[in-house]
Amino acid sequence: MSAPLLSVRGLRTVFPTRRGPLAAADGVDFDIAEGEALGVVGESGSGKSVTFLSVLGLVRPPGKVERGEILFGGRDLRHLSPNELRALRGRMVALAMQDALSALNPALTIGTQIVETLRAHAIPGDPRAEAVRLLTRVGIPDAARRLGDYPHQFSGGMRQRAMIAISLAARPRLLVADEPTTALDVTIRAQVLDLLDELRAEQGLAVAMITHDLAVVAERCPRVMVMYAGQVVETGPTAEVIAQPRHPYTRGLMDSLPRLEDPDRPLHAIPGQVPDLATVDAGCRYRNRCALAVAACAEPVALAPAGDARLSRCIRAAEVSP
Amino acid sequence: MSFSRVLERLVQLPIVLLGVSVIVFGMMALTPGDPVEIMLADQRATEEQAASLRRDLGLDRPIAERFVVFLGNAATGDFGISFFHRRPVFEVIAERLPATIELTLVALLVAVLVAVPLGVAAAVKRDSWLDRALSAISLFGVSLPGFWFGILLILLFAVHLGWFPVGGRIPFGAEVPRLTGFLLIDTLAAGRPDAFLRALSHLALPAITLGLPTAALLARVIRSAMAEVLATDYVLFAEAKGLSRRRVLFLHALKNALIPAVTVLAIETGSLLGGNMIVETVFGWPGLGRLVVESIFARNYPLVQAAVLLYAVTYVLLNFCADLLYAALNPKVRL
Amino acid sequence: MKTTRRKALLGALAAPSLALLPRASLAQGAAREVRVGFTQDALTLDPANHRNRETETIIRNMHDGLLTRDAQMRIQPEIAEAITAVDPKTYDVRIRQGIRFHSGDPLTAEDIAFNIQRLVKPNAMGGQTSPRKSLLGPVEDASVRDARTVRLHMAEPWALLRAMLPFQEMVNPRQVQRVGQDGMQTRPDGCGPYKLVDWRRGEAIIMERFAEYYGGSPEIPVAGPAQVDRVIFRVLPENSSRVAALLAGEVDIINDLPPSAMRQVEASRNAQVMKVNGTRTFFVSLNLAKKPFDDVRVRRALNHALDKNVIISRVLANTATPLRGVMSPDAFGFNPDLPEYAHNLDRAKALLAEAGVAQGTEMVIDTTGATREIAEAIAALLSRTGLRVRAQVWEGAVLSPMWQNAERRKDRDMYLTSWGNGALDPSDIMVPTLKTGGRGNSAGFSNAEVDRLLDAAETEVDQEKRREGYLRAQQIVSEQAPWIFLWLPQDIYGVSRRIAGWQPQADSRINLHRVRIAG
Amino acid sequence: MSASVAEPPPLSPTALALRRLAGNRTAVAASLVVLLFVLLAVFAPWIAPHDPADADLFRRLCAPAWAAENTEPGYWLGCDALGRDILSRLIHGARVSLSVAALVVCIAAVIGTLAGLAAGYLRGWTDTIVSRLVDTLLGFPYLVFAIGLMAMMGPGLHNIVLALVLKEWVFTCRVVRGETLAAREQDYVEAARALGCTPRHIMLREILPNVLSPVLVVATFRMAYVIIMEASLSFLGLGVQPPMPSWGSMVADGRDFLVDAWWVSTLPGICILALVLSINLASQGMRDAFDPRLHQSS
Repeated sequence: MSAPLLSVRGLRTVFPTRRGPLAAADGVDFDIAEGEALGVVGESGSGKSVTFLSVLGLVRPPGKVERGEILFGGRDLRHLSPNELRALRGRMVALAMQDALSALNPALTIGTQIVETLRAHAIPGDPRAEAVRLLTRVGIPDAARRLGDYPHQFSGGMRQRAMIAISLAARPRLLVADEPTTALDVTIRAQVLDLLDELRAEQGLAVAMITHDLAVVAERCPRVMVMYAGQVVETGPTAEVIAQPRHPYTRGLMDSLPRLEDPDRPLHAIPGQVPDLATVDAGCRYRNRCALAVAACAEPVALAPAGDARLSRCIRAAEVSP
Repeated sequence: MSFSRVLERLVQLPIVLLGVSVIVFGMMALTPGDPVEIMLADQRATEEQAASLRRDLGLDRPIAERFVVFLGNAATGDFGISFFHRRPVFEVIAERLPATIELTLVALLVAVLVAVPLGVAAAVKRDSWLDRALSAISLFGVSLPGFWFGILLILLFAVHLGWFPVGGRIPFGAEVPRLTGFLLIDTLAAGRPDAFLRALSHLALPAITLGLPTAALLARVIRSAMAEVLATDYVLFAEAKGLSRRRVLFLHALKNALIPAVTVLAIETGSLLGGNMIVETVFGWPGLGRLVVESIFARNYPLVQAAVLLYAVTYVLLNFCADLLYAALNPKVRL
Repeated sequence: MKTTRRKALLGALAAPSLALLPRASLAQGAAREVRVGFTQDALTLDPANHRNRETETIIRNMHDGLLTRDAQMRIQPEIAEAITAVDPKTYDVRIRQGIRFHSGDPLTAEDIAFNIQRLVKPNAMGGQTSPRKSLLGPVEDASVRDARTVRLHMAEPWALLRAMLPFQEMVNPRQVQRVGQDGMQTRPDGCGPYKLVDWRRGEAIIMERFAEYYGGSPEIPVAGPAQVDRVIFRVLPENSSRVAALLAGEVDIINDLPPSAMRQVEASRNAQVMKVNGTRTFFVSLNLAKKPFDDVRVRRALNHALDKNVIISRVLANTATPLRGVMSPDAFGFNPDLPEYAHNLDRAKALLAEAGVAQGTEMVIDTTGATREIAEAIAALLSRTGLRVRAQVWEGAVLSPMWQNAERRKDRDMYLTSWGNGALDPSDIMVPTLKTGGRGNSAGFSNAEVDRLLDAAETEVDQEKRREGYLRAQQIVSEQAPWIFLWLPQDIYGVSRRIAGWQPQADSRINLHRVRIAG
Repeated sequence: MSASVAEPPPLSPTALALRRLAGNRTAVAASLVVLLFVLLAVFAPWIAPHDPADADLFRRLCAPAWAAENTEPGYWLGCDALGRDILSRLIHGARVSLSVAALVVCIAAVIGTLAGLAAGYLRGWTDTIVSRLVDTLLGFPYLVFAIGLMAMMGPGLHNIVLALVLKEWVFTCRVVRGETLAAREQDYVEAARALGCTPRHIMLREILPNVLSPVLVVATFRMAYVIIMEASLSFLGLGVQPPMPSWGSMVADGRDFLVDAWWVSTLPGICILALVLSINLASQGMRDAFDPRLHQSS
């Protein structure tokens, strides 16, 4: 396999709070290959968004990236000057957000918001024509006329498509999609996900699909990464992880989801709450809710191999029942 | 802002004007002291002379009749004769109005030039020393009594340092033919840059005194609006698109942050126009504000009534503009 | 800041402002120009359509009158060469020849008759009666006797004619036709030494030299057209601005120089202080109709109690002349040997005790904002007798009508006020303020003997007999002491050393007919 | 599973707000300064070193103690144009400013609250009348309104209070009407109406308690404005009658002596600034504590 497009090692992003520094992402390691679609799953507050914001260098002060290596195309983004990082954003790594209505500037037309991206990265060709092409490509009818419209004049689905068009305007190589379809109703959701797959295949685009919806990951992402309390707890090929979870938390996640093929199966919620990240200790952070918890879990647990192309942060990974 | 709201505003104007004219007429009528007495104060006018003057000015008729006559004339734009200048009130006001408008506009300019950069800087560097400094300055701005601050500026910058003239609108050797009554325009129209600078130096201290409280209020509004906008998704998205910091700040963020600021500015213009008599008195500024105060003391009823109606109209219209501007700037609100 | 350093600073203050504005003084040098920092703008430029001293001061430089007054207040001929009495009710005025209006029209006897009629006839001024009608007393008409003579007709003999004519200025009747009554407000056409260039309301009135000026009154030296090219009356109502403008060389003459700023002007190198006895008598009117002021001992006690010299020296910085009576020392018929109420606190307390006025009795001095500081100073000084005296501030528009009406002033105590005497003749001040029922008689003073003397003097032609009557009347008034006699403020002007040929005048006129650039 | 720790008794919203206010150091400091002024005003006669009305022309414009010459022993802040002790007049001046401000703001708050409640709850013609009156008064420039009234009634403390109250009630009324309109739709009002409570009861017992905190916040902000307005009126000569000193008139009196005796005008100005600044700081603290979302009224 060629060198990964994005490789993150030991990423630690901290937010100072009155109760002490809170590590929203603590020791996160993962890779994304060229053109790959990686699913990133976890409850809200598990650090999925913060991780990728750290990659983009968009962590809002007073939060900051304390430690870690972010290699993109071989270069460590943390050593780049602000200008170099800025030139890279949108050109190399792009962001797509959950609700296009809040992601698009209400006071500017869609056309302006596309053209400015093209201009920012000096994309050759007539920006307006390119804008029309992009909008048409994402399936917006009569794109030329719609350039002058404002975001609130688009329907939910159309707006989401427009945003994706804007994100991909500068032909990035990695798209960070932060809950791209959560705000959409089901019918539109499938269309947008299909669009993403088409664009991925067409442009060799890598996608990091951040979602709390396991179904989306199962369907669209060959590989998945599960995060809990700021740490990566399990990664591996999606089918295998679903069939054979190697971490109690992933197991818990599976149990709390209805199954199409077994509709009347009882659902089990995971007891207890996520620990307070400001006061958490070095041991496994899931142990206060884990059925398999033992004394040894209090010791720091590394993300260790657990089978072919599979990693797990649990010393009893093998004993997790399917 | 739906059409019915526009209609409601337009209906509101005559009611407010009627209300204001009733109040000001009542106030003037009930005020003791007889303008004719003041005009003939210590001269040797005979009683008969005073009576004929009272007849000329129509003061001998009962209040109710005078009010009806006043309303009738006001509707047609005739506001009667100014007792002291013995000239149509409209003419006297028209002469003094440009001075007040020019001072108010320059004061607003001062306010905006101070408030926007300060507000944005404080929002960008939240809770920094700059942010705390801004909130301290803006509190000072709102707490300063205008008349005292004006006197202090005169004492410091005009009397002791001599950097600025003490009062008045234009120094000598800088007279220019009156075109619009706005000195900054007339001096330029007359091709006199030196006169323009001298007029500007005369405007400086009064405009700062008048503009500071507005700057304080505006800076605070911009700071909180800007802080709100900077935390939004679309600013994050704009940065994620790789736009330059300047473009993100001044186009994406500021454009949305200015919406509340513009409405505050429109309303402030109304209160500035109506409230600068103190600054005009302290700086000897020949504006409408000072004229109104003098007219109240001299019981020059027609002039006071006309001026107050003028203020009321401007105030209501400016509030109306504030709504229009809010709608125009904010595409989400369909006009 | 130590005073010595303060003086250095002041000297320094004058220097930089001068240095900062070299262009201004240079510009002045080029065009011979005189600027007046004036307290108020003119209300109108039509000499017949106002009752305002400041307006007349400005108008007087563009319009001459039949007679005028020189710096020593002596009445001098101007447009009229001579005025002779044909009989006690008729006077003939011989008109000087060769006088031209600014528009070039020659001045004729018909013009003078028109002016007199415009002033005295009812509704003769554009459908309204001129507010200056009563300043010409019983004069009721004027007719043309020949090309050089106008005859004035009066309803009854009037000794004040010559003293009051300087208050009226002549306009060009053809201008009245051309621009109409409204136009006269802003487009004057007089025959004075300067003609109007521009009137910027509330800011300044700019006049320029009238080359064909007939020269004005020959008795006022160096007759001839004006010796400067431009004169500007600059409106600076704010004391501090006026003073700073003078020190900065922006203006050459300022009126109403506040006493507190005199030291500052004297300390400066480029300006000096000029003072002249005013014509406005200040007094505290006592309400004779109310206890305890009906008792003459109380009134005399109050006069003794007030140490007016400390007010004159400390508050007015020696810019007023103490008075024992009502008349100004410069006026006709002034009585120099009236009894003096010297400051004597014990005498005052004794008189008060004798009159049965209890300690701590409350008394109020009514005043307006303008004279508030003086009123509070007087109240403080009078309180030293054990009375509790305080000042109460009213608006002028409320106060003067109240004190002119016996009914409305019945429960008031004292009233700090003043009365002007522009004609410097007892008839002009004693009749309104001390004759029974006079318009200015706020004290409600009524003395049969004084009334008889004043009435006699009104129609007496022999000046010596008039003087005798007035001396006796002043004697009675001083003994009855209806007022606390105060002082006669001096008009204080700040004058730049740059100009010469001008002096302040008691009637507060600033006539720039003879002014020139010094050196 | 972890037992929940015994929660302290639930605090009433006001108590909670007060605790938040106490946490805000600047607001507390400002409130102390305001308290100091109040004490000065209340105990003025005993604190002031001299009788504020005692004039002696020989002490005219004597310099403050720190000046090198022309000083007068015992008159630390110097004397005014009539030789009266400036320090004593400043202390008594506090009495005028605070009493006017307190009176105006309280009366205006009561009137404004009642009018706002009526307009907000009863709607219909009461609302139109009140709203039109509010619009009209807002359309009237504040200073001209006050000067006109003062000219009508003549200078004096009670006249100033009346003149300012006639305009000030508008600000409380506007806020209360807004809050009442919102409260009217709440369920607890709906419930009260369902229980057959009389409108008067609903307004005074149900809605009023919820409206008090914004009224309090508006009142404190308006207090700062009223103090400046009273000083401005005194500056124009329409203030309280002598010998009662008002900071505004003291500034006006000192205007002609700016060059020689700058302190006569400057010191009262500093007092006005200090009092108004601390009131603003305290009210900002109060607003953040009581009602963070309330936009600071005009």
